[in-house]
Parts: sequence; structure tokens; C-alpha cells
Amino acid sequence: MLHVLYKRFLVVVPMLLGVTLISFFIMKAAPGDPVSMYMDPSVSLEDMQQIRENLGFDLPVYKQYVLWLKELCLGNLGYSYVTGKPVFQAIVERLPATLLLSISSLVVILLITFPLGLICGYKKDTLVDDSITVFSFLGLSIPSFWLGLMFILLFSLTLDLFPTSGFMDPLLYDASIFQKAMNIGYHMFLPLLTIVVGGIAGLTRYNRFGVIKILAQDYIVAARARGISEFRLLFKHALKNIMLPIITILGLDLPSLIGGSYIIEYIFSWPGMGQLGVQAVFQRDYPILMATILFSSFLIIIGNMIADICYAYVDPRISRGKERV
Amino acid sequence: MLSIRNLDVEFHSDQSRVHAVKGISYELSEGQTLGIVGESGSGKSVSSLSILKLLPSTARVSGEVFWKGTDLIKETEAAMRLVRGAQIGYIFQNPLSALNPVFTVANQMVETICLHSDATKEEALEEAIELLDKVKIENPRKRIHDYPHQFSLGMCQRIMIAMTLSMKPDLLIADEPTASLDVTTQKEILELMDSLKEEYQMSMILISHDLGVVAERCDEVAVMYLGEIVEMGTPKDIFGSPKEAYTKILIDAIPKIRF
Amino acid sequence: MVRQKICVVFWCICLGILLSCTQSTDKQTLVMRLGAEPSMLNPILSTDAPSSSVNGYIFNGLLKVNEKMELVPDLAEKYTVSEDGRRLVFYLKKNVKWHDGVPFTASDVVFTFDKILDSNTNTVRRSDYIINGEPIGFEAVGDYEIRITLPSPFAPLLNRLTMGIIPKHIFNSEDINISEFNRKPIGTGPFVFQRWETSQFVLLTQNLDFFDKKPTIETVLLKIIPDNNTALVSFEKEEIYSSGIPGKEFPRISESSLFQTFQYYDLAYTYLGFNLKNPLFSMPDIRQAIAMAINKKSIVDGILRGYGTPAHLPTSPEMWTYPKRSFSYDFDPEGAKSLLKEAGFVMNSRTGIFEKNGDPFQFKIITNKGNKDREKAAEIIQGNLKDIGIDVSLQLMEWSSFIAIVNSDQDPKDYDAVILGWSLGLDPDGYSIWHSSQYPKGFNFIGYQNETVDRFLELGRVTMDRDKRQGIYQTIYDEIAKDVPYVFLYYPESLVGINHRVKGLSEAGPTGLFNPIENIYIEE
Amino acid sequence: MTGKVWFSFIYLGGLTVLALLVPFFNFDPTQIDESLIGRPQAPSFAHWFGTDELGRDILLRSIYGSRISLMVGFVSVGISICIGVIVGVLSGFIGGRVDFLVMRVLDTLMALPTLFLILIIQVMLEPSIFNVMVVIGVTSWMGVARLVRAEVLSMKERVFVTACRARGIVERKILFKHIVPHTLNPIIVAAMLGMGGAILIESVLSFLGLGVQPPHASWGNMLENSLGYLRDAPWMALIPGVLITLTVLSLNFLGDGLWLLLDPKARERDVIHT
Repeated sequence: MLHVLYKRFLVVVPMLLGVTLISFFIMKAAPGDPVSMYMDPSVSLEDMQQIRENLGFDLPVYKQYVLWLKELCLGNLGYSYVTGKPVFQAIVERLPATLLLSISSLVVILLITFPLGLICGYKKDTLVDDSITVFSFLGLSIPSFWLGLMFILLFSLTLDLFPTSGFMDPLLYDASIFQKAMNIGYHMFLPLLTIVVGGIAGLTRYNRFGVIKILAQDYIVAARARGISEFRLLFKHALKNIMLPIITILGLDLPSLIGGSYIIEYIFSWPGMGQLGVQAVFQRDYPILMATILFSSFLIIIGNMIADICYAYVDPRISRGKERV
Repeated sequence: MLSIRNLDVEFHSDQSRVHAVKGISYELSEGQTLGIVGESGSGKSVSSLSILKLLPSTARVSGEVFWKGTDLIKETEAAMRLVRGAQIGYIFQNPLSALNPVFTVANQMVETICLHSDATKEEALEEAIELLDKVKIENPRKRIHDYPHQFSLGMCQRIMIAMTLSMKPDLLIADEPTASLDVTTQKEILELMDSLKEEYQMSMILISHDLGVVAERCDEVAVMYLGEIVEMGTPKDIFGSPKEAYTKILIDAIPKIRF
Repeated sequence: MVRQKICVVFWCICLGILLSCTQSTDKQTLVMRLGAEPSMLNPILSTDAPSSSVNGYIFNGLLKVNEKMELVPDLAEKYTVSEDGRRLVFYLKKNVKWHDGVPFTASDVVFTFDKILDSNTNTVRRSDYIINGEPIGFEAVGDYEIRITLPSPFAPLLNRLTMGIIPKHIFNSEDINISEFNRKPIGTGPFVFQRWETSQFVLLTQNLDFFDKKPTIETVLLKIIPDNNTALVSFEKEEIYSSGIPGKEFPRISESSLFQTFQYYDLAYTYLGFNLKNPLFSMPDIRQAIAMAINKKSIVDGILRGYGTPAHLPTSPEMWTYPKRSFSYDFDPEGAKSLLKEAGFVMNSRTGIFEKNGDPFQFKIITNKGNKDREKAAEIIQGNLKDIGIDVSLQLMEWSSFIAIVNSDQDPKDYDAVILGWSLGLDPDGYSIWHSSQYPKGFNFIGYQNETVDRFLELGRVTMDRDKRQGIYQTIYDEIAKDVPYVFLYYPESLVGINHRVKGLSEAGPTGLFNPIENIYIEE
Repeated sequence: MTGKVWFSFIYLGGLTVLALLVPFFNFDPTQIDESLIGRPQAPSFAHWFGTDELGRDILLRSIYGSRISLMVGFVSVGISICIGVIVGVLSGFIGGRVDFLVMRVLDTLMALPTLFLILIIQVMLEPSIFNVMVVIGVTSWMGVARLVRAEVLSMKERVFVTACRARGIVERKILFKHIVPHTLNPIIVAAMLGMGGAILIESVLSFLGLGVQPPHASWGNMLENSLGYLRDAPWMALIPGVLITLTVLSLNFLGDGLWLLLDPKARERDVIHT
């Protein structure tokens, strides 16, 4: 097990390096720089030029990259060009909101898709299965940002049930933790719902196929032949086997889940990394952008690794030292 | 003990309809062994699976299956659960795929034993180890905690047999139990089954495509072809004077060693 | 199990709804909106509006602008200007303390301006205090006197002395560009910084040691709400006390007894600017034709819902230099067509587009993304010009890319026309926009060149007398209106709603309704 | 199952026909009605889908928008499939170190948050529909490459390939005659699903103002326009959203249906990944 981990960690480093290399050069190829944000008739171009020099934009791009990398190795992610804030602090401030939203949406999706998939697979080709399939496909096809808007229109503007955006009510800044958590949950409902609707389809479908496939296996028939109840069959014998493909899919879906939540954060002004990153693209706040990409990639890679480890844990057939292809 | 009348199985799907078993009938009395032979797809497995109502939902089954006086076809799923395993055991062709790969042998055996008796988990484990010992698994106390994929095919079949025997069924349906094994293992498994049958005094339905296997140990043989029983009788009758052309072909197919 | 979870989630939601309904505010808490996350709470570094509005509560300058848009002393007790306008002396108030209790002295003032002039500081304010390449001298005489020496007289300087003063004892040992005090500022102002939750809110409380009249408001809560629609909803739910109102909602809000509404002109205008170095636009007649083809009134009526005025001049109706009479081109598509025909263009009846020597009259307008009114105006202009036979394509660009084109060093620049808006300072000086020296590097990116305008712009900067300056700018406006380097489109009106409980507001104007903040109180 | 496929066929077919034919009629989707600027009209007999904030007919703009969406779907998926197939086939067939390296590069690219990648590239280039198609194509081929590689790898192991070798057929011929055609089915399915994905990405980009330029209509920028009018004119947001949903839904149904049709063993396989 450790051996596998060790080997995988060795791959992660060059991958992250690749990620930074690609994003840095694409980013630098984009016209404009953070200083152009200052454009205003009362601002002189000499001042803007001076700031550019102070920030090192006059250096060749590869030198800027090497400098950035050097600082990174020393554990310094730099300072935001726009706010002068240490980048690490900026990211850490945003990380909880992003993780809260993505992890809770993941949990909700799993909680919903598991029973749905089981029902569909068990009752395959019935009316129940067909309608669940159509609905989950619908969820997959709806543009999530539009769905977000529609939810705002319906739940916030028309029914006035939920806030349109934000994270927590500012007036609660010194309320109890419980009250804060409640308020955050209340704000999180709509973004969560939006992500969940889009996320259900894929997993339900995989689950369904998994169930159908597993239920046709000999060992299920054999277990049934031993008089084991349907409930036990589904929830003991089939379940653990279904989890295998699901874990892989989850690992592969992680990028789209994280990436997808960024646009949702944007729509709902959710103070997560996505919002920070999208802003940074438009403001050309390179240090923040680089760090956002780095963190996201890291999360994605780690997510895949966790999926692999879970897989190895759940599936006894994968023994120590043997890597899954 | 078991009496099958006009058993008929059809598979329906969107496009097609397959008539797998076309109204077969046979009887089996206590302690007897019935052999069913025929080529693949002749309906041997389907007919025996339908006794336990283990066919997928696309199958339409009609006819009567009397087991100890009740018609299993009309039984509820809950009642069937009491019949399956406890009264009629079933051994599958491919032992590896018949064992759930993600649970240890101990887990699956204990589950089965507990299901059909009041034994505690510890007692069940002891019983399972004993049974494994009986089916000649070496070092069962240790190996019982292994996963199925860590055993050879022959061993898996022994485990399957042990698991089936743990429920002490009155009837054992062995669905080509040796088809996926190599020749020496085949022989060992068949011998094991013979001795266990004696010990537990079970009736047995032995399904095989190999007439040779069936001939030695059956009281009666049914030959199936395209979903029908084309000939039935004692092995002596069948071998001595096969009436159907198909039976003759089957007999000719038994390898004979010529010098 | 699952059912239990659903129940729990359901009750959590219900509780959440309950909680959010029962929250109450202290009566002397002013809840305002910030349109974005402030960048830095340091007046010499930040240029964005949210930062400026927070800084306004925390910092003071030597001078401040009062509600009548006049400059009055703030940290200064009084000041004198020498006859030649080159020497200013400021006498500082003596009872001023920083929020951490340290007394405020002249050295803080000198430190502030030294920091601005220091090239290591990432500020765009440096050139504000440099005249013809020579920095303005700031010198402390004792603890409470500042002497300012100018290389030459410079009228806009007084306005620039409203710059917030920062504490020397805090920043002396810090790298000011990345100092953490940019996120927990210490100032001299009426409110003390308490906390700033990223993308949520900034909280300020009353400064009990304030040197001037103490405000009635005890707490200022600035909520960060980027989306305008969300802000409006919050405003209507009385969660924030002030909000900009879109034109289409203004009549509805005005009728409600819960809100007070105000409308006034911003110090801003929106325009269509031509790249004058492009041969297509080198002739004033062509530009004039385009000006005549654009239906400014339908832009104002449709997009601004009538809350604005068609523009003709590079200033704002609120500015004291705004002339009584002015020069303008009215909407006249037929006139525009005949001007084009006179200029040698021929209508191609098949395509419906004017041509000259076989080349169709077509060009591209670029504008920045994000200002909806501007984007819609661009689409209307595109339609207007198509109607008279000019083929215009549009390109909305993201701000940085847009600026990269407009501000590039090359001559001629790589664009045909832009739609953009300027928001103006309190001083009418338009040197950086119109002076020919500001091309290609500078904000005269259209390449406008007019000797008279150049001369008067220079004159306007050194003239101190308000009446004389009025005349100077009148001349400049007339020249520019005649040349049509821009088609001035509209002066937008600011539409503001204030909760009825907020009292003590000043008259509506560009300096804001909350000036001075000391007068504001919340009624029960 | 067939019901869904029929629905998709009819819907997509109808949309395509409309999209192809509409330029032959003398309609102008950019025609502004000055009297209606700022006052979107609800759906009526004159304007079936209502009008937008500049008084333009939403039905007409929707149809013109479908041209953009369908084109983006086709072209960007074409690009991504070309790249993906080439990389996947070569990587899988050559194997060894090359394969290892290619797979690591793929991993790296897949670890990049796609939205940022597209955003940055799109900011770098001038916003235009052509660039949108290229950017989507260039950033979405990794899945196809993986799929094709896996297929090639499994084909390589099959007995018939060994049999070909035993008959002395050259590698190149084995690759193109025996292996590549077998990868076609999963590619067609991936293409259907990919088109849906591309249409969604285009709408996000146009929504962020980085796609189709006004006054030209795309479903994404129609949605963006609707933002300020969510309360007064919900149809402005509703119509393009429903159209996007239906189109993507049809493509997904079609992909799903084709998958079952082309690959009879599909029901037994657990994973196809888009």
C-alpha cells in the first residue's frame, strides 16, 4: 500500500509542475496585466509603468516563471497584485467555502443516487426506471448556471424563501456557532440544489448499470439459491460490488464537480476559490490565479488518489504492489 | 419427492422470444440420482433453475413443480426462500463466479449457516471450518479468512459444496459442477460428491453434457435436446439401446481410447 | 435512515428561515452596500470605488469636499496660498489622534506624500504630485505646520490634497505594498475599523476620540454585494439602507413610502470615440455624419429609461464649468446621408451600404464588457448606423484586453472606434484626455490634436481663478464639440434609494447623500 | 427507450432544418424596434416567444442562436475527436514509454480545471465564435484519447490481432484495417455526448461575454441579456435555457440510444466515460 502511495506521489510532482507551466505561459500570453485595472483619466501612464517594473513585468516570461517557481519552493506563493494580501492567506480564506459546497454536494449526490440507482437497476425497464432515467438525463442537460438563475427567480424573487446569494448574514458575525452554521446552511441551499440536480444523472446511471450488471452475476444467483433475502442481496452482496465502479467514477468526476462548482459560485456570489479564480482571470492577478489553479489541480489529483486507495481498500482482488491500470 | 409436470419456460425481450424449455416432465424419488444430459443451450440449466425460481424476470414459467407436495411455481418469494438452500441446494458450473469476490469465504459461509440455523457467529465459523476440512481444504482455520480469488477453481468448487452442504439440503442440484475444471480435479470433485451424497443421504440432480460422467452414478438419465426431454431411462437402457438419433450421437461423442 | 436524514435537513432549513426572519439591527447601525470586495484599505494605494468608500469613513485628508462641492479644511485648521500660487502653508489641527491613540503630526503628512512619490510604492497617484517632471515639495515645520512648494502654479493640486493621510508610525517599518495594515487600517476618521470578512462585510464603529463633531451613527456595516439585482432585493427587504436603482424600477421604488429616492447627474459621460489616425475618420464631416445618425434620445429613453440626458460636451451637468449654451448635432439621418454623399460615398443599392472606390463603409466598434447600458447603447448605435448605410460590427472585450489595445504604444493603434465612459474628478481639468502630448502614450488614445485646445488646457491648469477657468473650459468645449473627435452619447443620472429610517441626508449630488456623515442618524 | 431516441431525432432534425433554412428568408434577427427598447414584450401572437430588451423577436433570435450552438457542437467535437483519436491510437498502439509519457501528459491536462483553462485562453484570444469552437475542441479531447487508447489496448490483446500478425500482415495495416475501425462505435457515442458538452460550454462562455459577439444571437448571450430582466421578463431567460436543455438532452438521449444499438454488449459493461 505504502509503496503504491509513494509511487503515485512521485508522479504528482511533475504533474503539478506541468500544470503550473501550462497555465503560467497561457496566462502570460493573455493581453493586459493587473496594472491596466487602474485606468482612469486621473492616472498617468508613467505611474502604471513604474508599478509594472516594481512587480517585475518587464522581465522575460520564462524568468518570471523561474522566479515564481523559486518562491514556491521556498513556500512563498507570493502576494496578490490587487490587494497585496499573501496569496496563501487569500486561498485559505476561500478554501472552507469551496470545500463545504463541493463536499456537501458530493455527499448529497451520493445519498440520492445510491437508492435511485438501486431502484433503477433492480426494477430495470419498468416505468419507475424509465422516468428516473429521463429525469436524471434532464438534470444532466440543464446548463447549471441557468438552473441557478431559475432557482433564484423561483425561490428568491418569487417565493422569497431563500437568499439570492452570499455565504452568511453579516449581522451574525458574533452569533453562536450553531446559529452561524444554520445561516450558512440556509444560504447554501440553492447552490447546493443546483449542483446536486446536475450531478445526479451521471451517478444514477452508473449505479443503475452497476446494479444490473452485478445482479446478473452468478454469485448473486448463487446467494439467492442459498435462500438469502433480496434485501440482504441488494444491500450486502450487490452494494459493495457496486461501490467499486462508483469510486472510480467519482475520482474521474471530481474535476467536473470542482470545475462545475466554480460557475455556481460565481452565480451565487459564494465566497469560494472559484469566485476568487474567475475574478483573478479578469483582473490578471497572476499570483492568485496560479495558486487557484495549483490548488484545484492538487485537489483533483488528490481526489483521484483517494479514489484509487478506496478502490484498493474495497476490492480485495487488488493486492499490495499491484497497480490498477 | 420432486415431480415436474409440463414445465415450460419462455424468455421474452423487446425483440425476440425464446422458447427454452418446452413442457418437460420427470419425477425423482428420495435418495435417487437423476442425470440430465444434453448439449449447451438444450435447457438443462434453465429447467433446473426454474425449480428454485431463480430465472431472471424476463422468463415466463408455466407448469407444475411439486416438491414434497407443494407446487413451487405458485409459491411466494418468501416461501421460496425457505426452500432454497435449506431443502434444495444448488451447485453452479463456475465456482469462482458463484462466490462473491469482495467477501471472505468465512463471511459468506457464516452468513449462510446463520441464515438456516440458530447458530451464533462463532459456532457457525467452527462449523464452516469443519466443513471445509471435510471437503479436503488444507489448513481451513487459516484459509477460511481468504478471499475467493485466492483459491484455485477446484478449491472454490469444494468451498461451494461445503457451503451447500452446510444447509443440509434434501436435494442437491449440481449444474455441471466439473465443467470448468481440469480432468484430474474433475475426478476428485466427483468422488467427493459421491461420498458426501452417501453421508448426507441426499437426492441429486446431476446436470452434465458428458454422458460418461452421468452413466456411472445415476439411477436414471434424461436426455434433453432443444428444450425437450427426448429420451429417459436407466443408464443401462440408454446406453444399451438408445432410441433417439440424438442420444446415439451423444454416446458416440464419449471419447474412447483406442490402442 | 434516509428518511431521518431528510427530516433533519428539512428542519434545518425551517430553522434557517426562522433565524433569518428574527434577526434585528441596532437602531444606530448604518448598513450600506459595497459593490465589490475592496482591494486595499489604504488611500494611497487603492483606486477602486469600494476601497475609496470604506477609506472615506476611516481616513482624513488635509482638505475635504463638502456637500456643496467646495474644498474645506479637514485635518488642517486653515491654509494659505501665496500670491504666485507656488507656496502653500497648512496649519494642522492639534487635537487629532490616530485610532491607536498616537497623536497625529505633520510628519505623518510628509510621510504620506513621500511614500506616494517613492517609486517603490505601487501607487498610480505619483504623477498627481509631479509637475513637469519635478515633484512637489512637502516639508514639515514643527509638529503642526506643512509647507508645500510647487515648481509652477498648479490649479488641480488643491483637489489632490484631499488624499487620505496614513500613519507614519505604522508604515515606517513595513513594506507598504504588502503590509497587513492595508487590511486592518488605522486612520484618524470618524469611524474605527473593526473587522473585514472576505467577500462578506466590513464593519466599522464610532471613533470616540474623533477630533471633529462625532457622528450619531454607532456602527457602519458595509455588506459586500456584487450583483446589482441582489442589492436591489436586499434594499427592498430593508437589509441595506441604500442602493442604486435601475431605471425601470425607479418609479416603483419612488412610490413606496418605505424609501426615499434621489436622482442627480454623475460626474461622468459616455461616448463613442474615433481612432482619428484611421484614414476613415480623418475627415470631420464623416464623424459629424455619424454623430447625426445616432439617435441619442432613443438611447436615453430606452436604455436609461429617461434618467439621463443626451450629451454634447466632455463634462457633466453637475460640473461648475458646464456652459449655459452649447454646440450640438441633433439626430438627422437624412442629413447624415447627404454629408456622406458630399464626402464622396456612393450608396450600393444591392447591399444598402455606402461605398467609396468600391470599398464598403465598414468599421468595428470595441467596448468593454460588463457595463450593460454601454453594451445596449452599442447595439443601438450599430442599428442606427446600419439604417443610414454604414456596416458596423461590435466587439465586447474583457477589460484588460480592451485596455491593452487602447493603451498600446503603437501609432496608429489597432482599433477603429471605441465606446467608453469617463468619470471625472471634481476638477474640470481634461489635460490627460485631450492634450496632444497624451498620444500615443496616454488617455488621448484617439489621437486628438488641436492647438487651441492644447493651449487652453495648459492655461486652465495654471489659472486659479474660478471665473477665468470657466471661460477657458468653455472655449475648450466649443472646440471639441466642433471637431467631433467623440460622439458624446449621454450623461447618466444616478438613481439612489435610501431607506426611510435614514435621516439627516444632504442634498443630492456627486459628493453623495451621506456627506457629512456626522449629520446622519437612524430613526426608530 | 425508442421513444426517447425518436423524440431526439425529430427535435434535432427539426432544429437543424430550421437553422439551415432560416437565412434564405428575409429575416433580420438584429432588427431593433426603437419603440420597445427597454420594454421587453411578453409572448404574443405577433411575437411567439416575445421580444427582448431591444425589441427584437426572440423566436427569430433563438433560431439564429441554434445555428451557433449546432455549429459549435459539430466543429469543436470534430476537432476534439481528431486530436483524441490520433493521440489515443498512437499512444495505445506504440505502447511502452511513449504510452506512459502520453498518459502522464493527459493526466496533467485533465488535472487542470477546464473552466479556468478555457477562460484564460478565451481571454487571450479575441472573442469570436471561431475561437470558441477551437478552444472547446482543444481543451476537450483528453477523454476521447483515453477512450480510444483503452479500446486499442484491449484490441491489441485480442486473438484476432495475434492471428493477423501470425499471417504476416504489417503493423500499419493491422492498425488501420483491424484496430481503428473497432474504436469507431465508442467514438460516435462520445461524439454525441461531447456535442452536448460543447453546447453547454459555449453557453457558459457566451454567458460570461466571451463568446458570440452582439448583436448576433447565441443562446448563451441571450441568457446573459436576460439577467437584468429576470423579474419583469422571465421569458427572456426561460426560452434560451429550455432550448439549450432540450438540445443537450436530445444529444444525450441519442448518444445513449446509439450506444445500446452499436454495442450490444453495452448492458454488460459498466462504464463509458464522456
